[in-house]
Amino acid sequence: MRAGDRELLSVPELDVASGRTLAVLGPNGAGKSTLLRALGLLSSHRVSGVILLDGRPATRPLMRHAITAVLQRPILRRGTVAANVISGLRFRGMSRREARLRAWPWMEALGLVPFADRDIRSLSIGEAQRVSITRALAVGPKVLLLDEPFTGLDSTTRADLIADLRAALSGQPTATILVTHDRQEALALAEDTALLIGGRIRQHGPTTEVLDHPSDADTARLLGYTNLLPPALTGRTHPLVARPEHTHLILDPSDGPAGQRDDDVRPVPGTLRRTVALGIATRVDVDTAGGPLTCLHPGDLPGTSLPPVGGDVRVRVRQARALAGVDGNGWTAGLGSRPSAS
Amino acid sequence: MRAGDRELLSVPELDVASGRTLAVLGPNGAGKSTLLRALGLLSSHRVSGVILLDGRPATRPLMRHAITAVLQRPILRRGTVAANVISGLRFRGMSRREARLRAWPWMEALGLVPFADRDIRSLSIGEAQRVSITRALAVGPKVLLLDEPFTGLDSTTRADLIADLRAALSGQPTATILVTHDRQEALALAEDTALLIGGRIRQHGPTTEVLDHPSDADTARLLGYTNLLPPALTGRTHPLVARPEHTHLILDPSDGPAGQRDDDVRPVPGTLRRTVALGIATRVDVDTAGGPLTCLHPGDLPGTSLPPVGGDVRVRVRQARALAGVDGNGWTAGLGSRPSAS
Amino acid sequence: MDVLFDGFVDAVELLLSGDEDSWTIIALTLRVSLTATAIALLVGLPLGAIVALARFPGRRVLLAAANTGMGMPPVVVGLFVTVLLWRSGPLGGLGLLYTPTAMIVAQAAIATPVVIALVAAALQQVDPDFRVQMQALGANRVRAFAALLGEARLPLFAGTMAAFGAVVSEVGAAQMVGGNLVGQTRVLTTAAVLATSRGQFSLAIAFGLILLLIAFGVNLSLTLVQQQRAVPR
Amino acid sequence: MDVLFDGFVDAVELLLSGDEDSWTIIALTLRVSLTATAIALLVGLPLGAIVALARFPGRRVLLAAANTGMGMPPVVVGLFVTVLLWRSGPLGGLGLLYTPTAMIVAQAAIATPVVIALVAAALQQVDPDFRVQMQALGANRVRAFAALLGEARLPLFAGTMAAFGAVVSEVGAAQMVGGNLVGQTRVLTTAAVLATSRGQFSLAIAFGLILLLIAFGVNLSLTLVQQQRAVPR
Amino acid sequence: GTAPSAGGPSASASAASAAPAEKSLILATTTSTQDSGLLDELLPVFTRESGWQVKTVAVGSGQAIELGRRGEADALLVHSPEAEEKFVAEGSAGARRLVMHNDFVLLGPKADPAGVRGTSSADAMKKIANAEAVFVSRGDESGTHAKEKGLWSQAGVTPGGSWYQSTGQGMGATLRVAGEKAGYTLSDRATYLTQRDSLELEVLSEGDPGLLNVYHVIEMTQKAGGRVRADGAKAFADWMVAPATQRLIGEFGRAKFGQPLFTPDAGKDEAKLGE
Ligand SMILES: Nc1ncnc2c1ncn2[C@@H]1O[C@H](COP(=O)(O)OP(=O)(O)OP(=O)(O)O)[C@@H](O)[C@H]1O
Ligand SMILES: Nc1ncnc2c1ncn2[C@@H]1O[C@H](COP(=O)(O)OP(=O)(O)OP(=O)(O)O)[C@@H](O)[C@H]1O
Ligand SMILES: [Mg+2]
Ligand SMILES: [Mg+2]
Repeated sequence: MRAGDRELLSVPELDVASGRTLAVLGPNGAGKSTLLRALGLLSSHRVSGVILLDGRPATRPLMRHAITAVLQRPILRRGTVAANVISGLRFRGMSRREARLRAWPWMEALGLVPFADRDIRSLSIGEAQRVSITRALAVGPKVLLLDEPFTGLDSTTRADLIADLRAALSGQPTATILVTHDRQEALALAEDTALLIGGRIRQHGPTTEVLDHPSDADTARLLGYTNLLPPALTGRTHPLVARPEHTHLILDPSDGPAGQRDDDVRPVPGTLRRTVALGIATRVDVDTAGGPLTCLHPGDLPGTSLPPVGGDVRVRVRQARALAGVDGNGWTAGLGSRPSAS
Repeated sequence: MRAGDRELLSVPELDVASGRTLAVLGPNGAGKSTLLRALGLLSSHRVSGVILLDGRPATRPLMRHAITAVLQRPILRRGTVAANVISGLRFRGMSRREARLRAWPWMEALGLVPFADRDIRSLSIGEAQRVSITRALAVGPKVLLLDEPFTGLDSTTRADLIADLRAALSGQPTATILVTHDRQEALALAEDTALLIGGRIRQHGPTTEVLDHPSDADTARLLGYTNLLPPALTGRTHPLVARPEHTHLILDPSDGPAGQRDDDVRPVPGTLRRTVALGIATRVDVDTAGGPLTCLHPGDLPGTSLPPVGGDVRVRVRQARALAGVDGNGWTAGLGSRPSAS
Repeated sequence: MDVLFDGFVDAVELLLSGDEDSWTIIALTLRVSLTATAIALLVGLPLGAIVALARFPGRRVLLAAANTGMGMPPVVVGLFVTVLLWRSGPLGGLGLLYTPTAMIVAQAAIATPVVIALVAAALQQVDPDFRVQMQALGANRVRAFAALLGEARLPLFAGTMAAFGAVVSEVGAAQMVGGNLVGQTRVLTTAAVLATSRGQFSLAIAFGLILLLIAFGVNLSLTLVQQQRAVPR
Repeated sequence: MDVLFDGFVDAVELLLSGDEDSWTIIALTLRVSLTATAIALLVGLPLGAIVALARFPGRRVLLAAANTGMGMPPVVVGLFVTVLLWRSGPLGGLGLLYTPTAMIVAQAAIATPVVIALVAAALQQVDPDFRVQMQALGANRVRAFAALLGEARLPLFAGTMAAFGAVVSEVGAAQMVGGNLVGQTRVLTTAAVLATSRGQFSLAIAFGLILLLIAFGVNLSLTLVQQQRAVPR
Repeated sequence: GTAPSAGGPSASASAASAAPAEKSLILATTTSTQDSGLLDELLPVFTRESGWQVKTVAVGSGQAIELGRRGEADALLVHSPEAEEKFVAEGSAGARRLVMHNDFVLLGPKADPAGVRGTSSADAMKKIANAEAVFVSRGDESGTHAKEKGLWSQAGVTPGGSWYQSTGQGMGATLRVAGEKAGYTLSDRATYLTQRDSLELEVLSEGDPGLLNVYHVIEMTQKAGGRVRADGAKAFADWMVAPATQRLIGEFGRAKFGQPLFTPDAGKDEAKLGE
């Protein structure tokens, strides 16, 4: 898939069985939305390759009938909320009355009933997003394409909607593809997950497996294992990755090798770059010989217990995971440059 | 503040000291964006009341000079990323060269450097959001208004940005108002938090306190205490609220009063409405005499251990909090109607 | 200045007197201009949409041509059409010269580029993802296009009004291909010109005022339609 | 049909011969039409912006009036202006009748409603939050407005071209207030009309073709400007 | 084709220096004098000799006289004698002097369905009416239209019905309508000659003394309006009837059409014209 002479996306194969949900995770600009559009034959870019629908190559009319998509931005038609919500059904030739009946439960689920006759121009963005989701869900399509559908929803609505959606989808022959940045959403909704980085699928498999077993530095970073420990630093044969939550400064000098568990790595020396108090947690950025590390300490670290910026510190890493075959290059560059307050 | 003859917002008082950050939390349509615009004198609705800036009533030119806002949707000008990023500084009369210099660290922090000369029409939405944030941060204003700035960013970028922002803001005389749906963001960035519901500020105080001590049913729901236990159900004098994570079915009949802690409530009887498997957790909705309850069990609950839908169950609630002076009415209605799969 | 006042009085008189001639003229003006506008819309809407939405080489040139077409002098259009319809011309056999049909043809030719250019501008202004989202909801090409038109209807109406304004106010082509024959092809503009050349200035102004009244009426109707909900509940 | 061909040949000849007269006519056409368009923009842009952006009672009526103004017959505008500029008229002392200035006035009057209506349509089509966001970045009114114009420049250019097209192709007002004086107020359209009434059809067509050429040139320049980046790096 | 104006460099050169307050006068004239190209020939000479700029407004005779009446024109060159006389009688106009004449011709299709070829004009009109053959009238209160109405009343016919069509336009346009509709029409000879090539019309009746088309120049005075340039008007009128100018008029068109388009008449007795 190309735009001009840039290759945006190169996906050799990807399939979703009906009744199942596939989550697509990837950093900004990975090509998630592009992929979703390509799969729905909605793209205006040049797409090479075939999309199979029920095993047969999909034509636009077939596809149009099968899919509904929630694009990343809520794009509504001028008019009322109700008119928008039923428009997917109306496009499929349903009468207005029937469409309203079909859409009603979803309008209730997303709390849109009091808005039914409101002009869409007066909606808040979260409300517009709800309309956009409702409009797609009301159709009950064969293939449901969701592009970050829950962004902008308040957390209670989001939690309820995830449960409703899961309940609605299970047992239905709907194949769902969910683009998201939120690992929790992927876990809650999707049996399978694909990791998309730079237009390529790096990993694909059952969600729990994929989310916990990054295969290279990029996927590790995507999955929250933002600390990369090259072999030089740890003495292991493979690079290790760890979450900031599991990376801590060794504050008490006596707190040495004691209590070390099996998966622990020997403490890494470095210099403290900055500390940021984040309310419930304190983030400490440390520069090591193998690149920067981020530590996340729960609670407020009292300033006194911390060495000064530039001081020497040691970092303990727990629950690190090994990566097979990776060179840490692009990686270090990716994290290297943060502004030191402007 | 009114639109037509609807009252959108009614806020008696709200202040943010320079150097401090106020988080505004509220459900969709609470009026958060409206409030933010009103504070920045950016609203086209009728606003009555005064906005004080440094203690003096703010005029539009004064305000214009003092604030920068990131609106909820990224609204960019036609042109390149770089041109957009410097436009806030250019509006303030800075030369192009100087503006680029000032904006550069932020462009690096948000990973926009490779995009500098890209036409904004080719950006992904997350990328556009980054441009919008960078553009505002580059200005380094007295008052920073952020309307859900981190939606659409991938989680790694978001975590890094939150740390960068916190580091950049601390020690600066910037007063920041952050609208968000995410309690974690509020905790990480804001000393104070205001809860806005239905256009009114229900609670306002230090973030940790506000987030953990809901004062009424609405704020409880907003803060994730979605289970409301009216006095009739618990025998207490005040209604109680609890998070779904702390609300569980009693699956083992022997699992009775044993291990009951002080803050525990006596088990509540009800009928099971539905179970939803959410990957890492299982959500169980139960109807009780006092309204519906949501239980969230970690892991997959084996179907066999659950009673059938409609069967009698008992629910144990832990870490419940008491609400002072609330009637559970609107509340129950708010949760009552979910579609039973369409 | 008394001429202007007299013109106003004359206009009222013309309208009230129920003078058969002036009503014939008004009716013909409406018939010719509305038909021409309708034809221009019929031709220009799809073309404008193609220019705005499709991607093909030469798109820009076409757009520039349409923009140029807006500057096509009606006199020249009239002359072209006249030459075509002359008895010695290729379409002479139809005997259309000096009939309302000929005027409609000429005025439609004048209005079509206006419609193309303004339709293209109107449609390009809508969110490019709008059509994608409509198709992603199951709309086929036609329905997605209809939804797009509904979305852009404000500037589309402005374009329609511009086209109608261009033809109803135009005199060069109307005069040349219509011939300004009494009771057959005399419209308000040509009547105004005739009144002027007879030195009946206030009558000319009266015709002009009536024309404005008509244009206002048509615009009012269009504005009312425009303000209606496109998506009924 | 040979008339059309002859017209083409004549047009080439007129342009190549370096005939001083035709160049005078072309220069005057450009001067009058461009100046009139510029004035119309100067007047119509702020008015159109107000109609589009401000909120005041009677906004809709004003918009409808502007839309109606697009249908104002040039002949009638010409007559109005003539009556104003008559020696006996209120502005008679200026002695402007039958001068290019008078033509510019009349044509600006014709183009202004076109500009107002199309500017309003263009600006209304931009995201209403755009101006808010610009102000929220510290833009004062003027800068925010400039940014808005940059944002809407595609339809704004289309509107400008429509206005230019309306005046450059117009003949009724040009003839009436200009008088079609050789070397003084003769423009391409009035020259074409004169040629027609002299029976010199191919000459008339030649003038028309030259006019189209000019319109195309102007549109091409505008299109080039339009395609330029508004926000330079 | 030919260039539209024979004005030459003098016209455009002096145009540049023309300031409205200077020696500049407005001439309201009929379209025929401009359409035939006569004024393009004469006016530059006048400007060169007298220093007066002339703004020619070529309009119908009706409008020309109306402009004179309102003081919006300084001199009139028109050919609608009855209306002129009425107008002069109103008193705001100055001298009215005979300048030149040509004649009207009755034109019709070659087939001549009404059979008017060679008949006198009044007879011809009667025949046309009886045959209900298409007759195209200018209907614009011009001199030609006035003459045509005169002929109808001479013939004792009140024209009307679908065969009688009125264009309300100038001579050129009316000729074309008549040509296309294969109808009869009345035209001045000058316009007919200039457009003969593109028309399928022939001269069917000519030479009647009643078919003369007489042009007068009328000076306006300040009585019509305070801003009337009576001096310019007088200079123009005097120049028009001057012998040298009359010679120019007599020569005009001879080269191109083989015959002059106008006959100079200054100083002649109007009643004896055409004899
Ligand atoms: N012109 C209007 N007329 C009526 N209601 C309006 C108008 N404009 C906004 N509203 C309503 O005001 C409420 C507040 O809107 P606002 O955009 O401030 O919500 P919000 O708290 O930012 O929500 P979100 O989380 O979805 O962004 C919404 O319910 C919205 O529908
Ligand atoms: N026409 C284009 N020309 C060049 N690059 C393009 C074009 N369209 C999109 N891109 C680029 O393709 C990449 C993928 O875009 P896409 O919208 O699919 O990202 P995404 O994964 O959905 O990101 P996000 O999380 O921000 O939504 C982005 O880097 C984007 O800038
Ligand atoms: Mg995306
Ligand atoms: Mg909001």
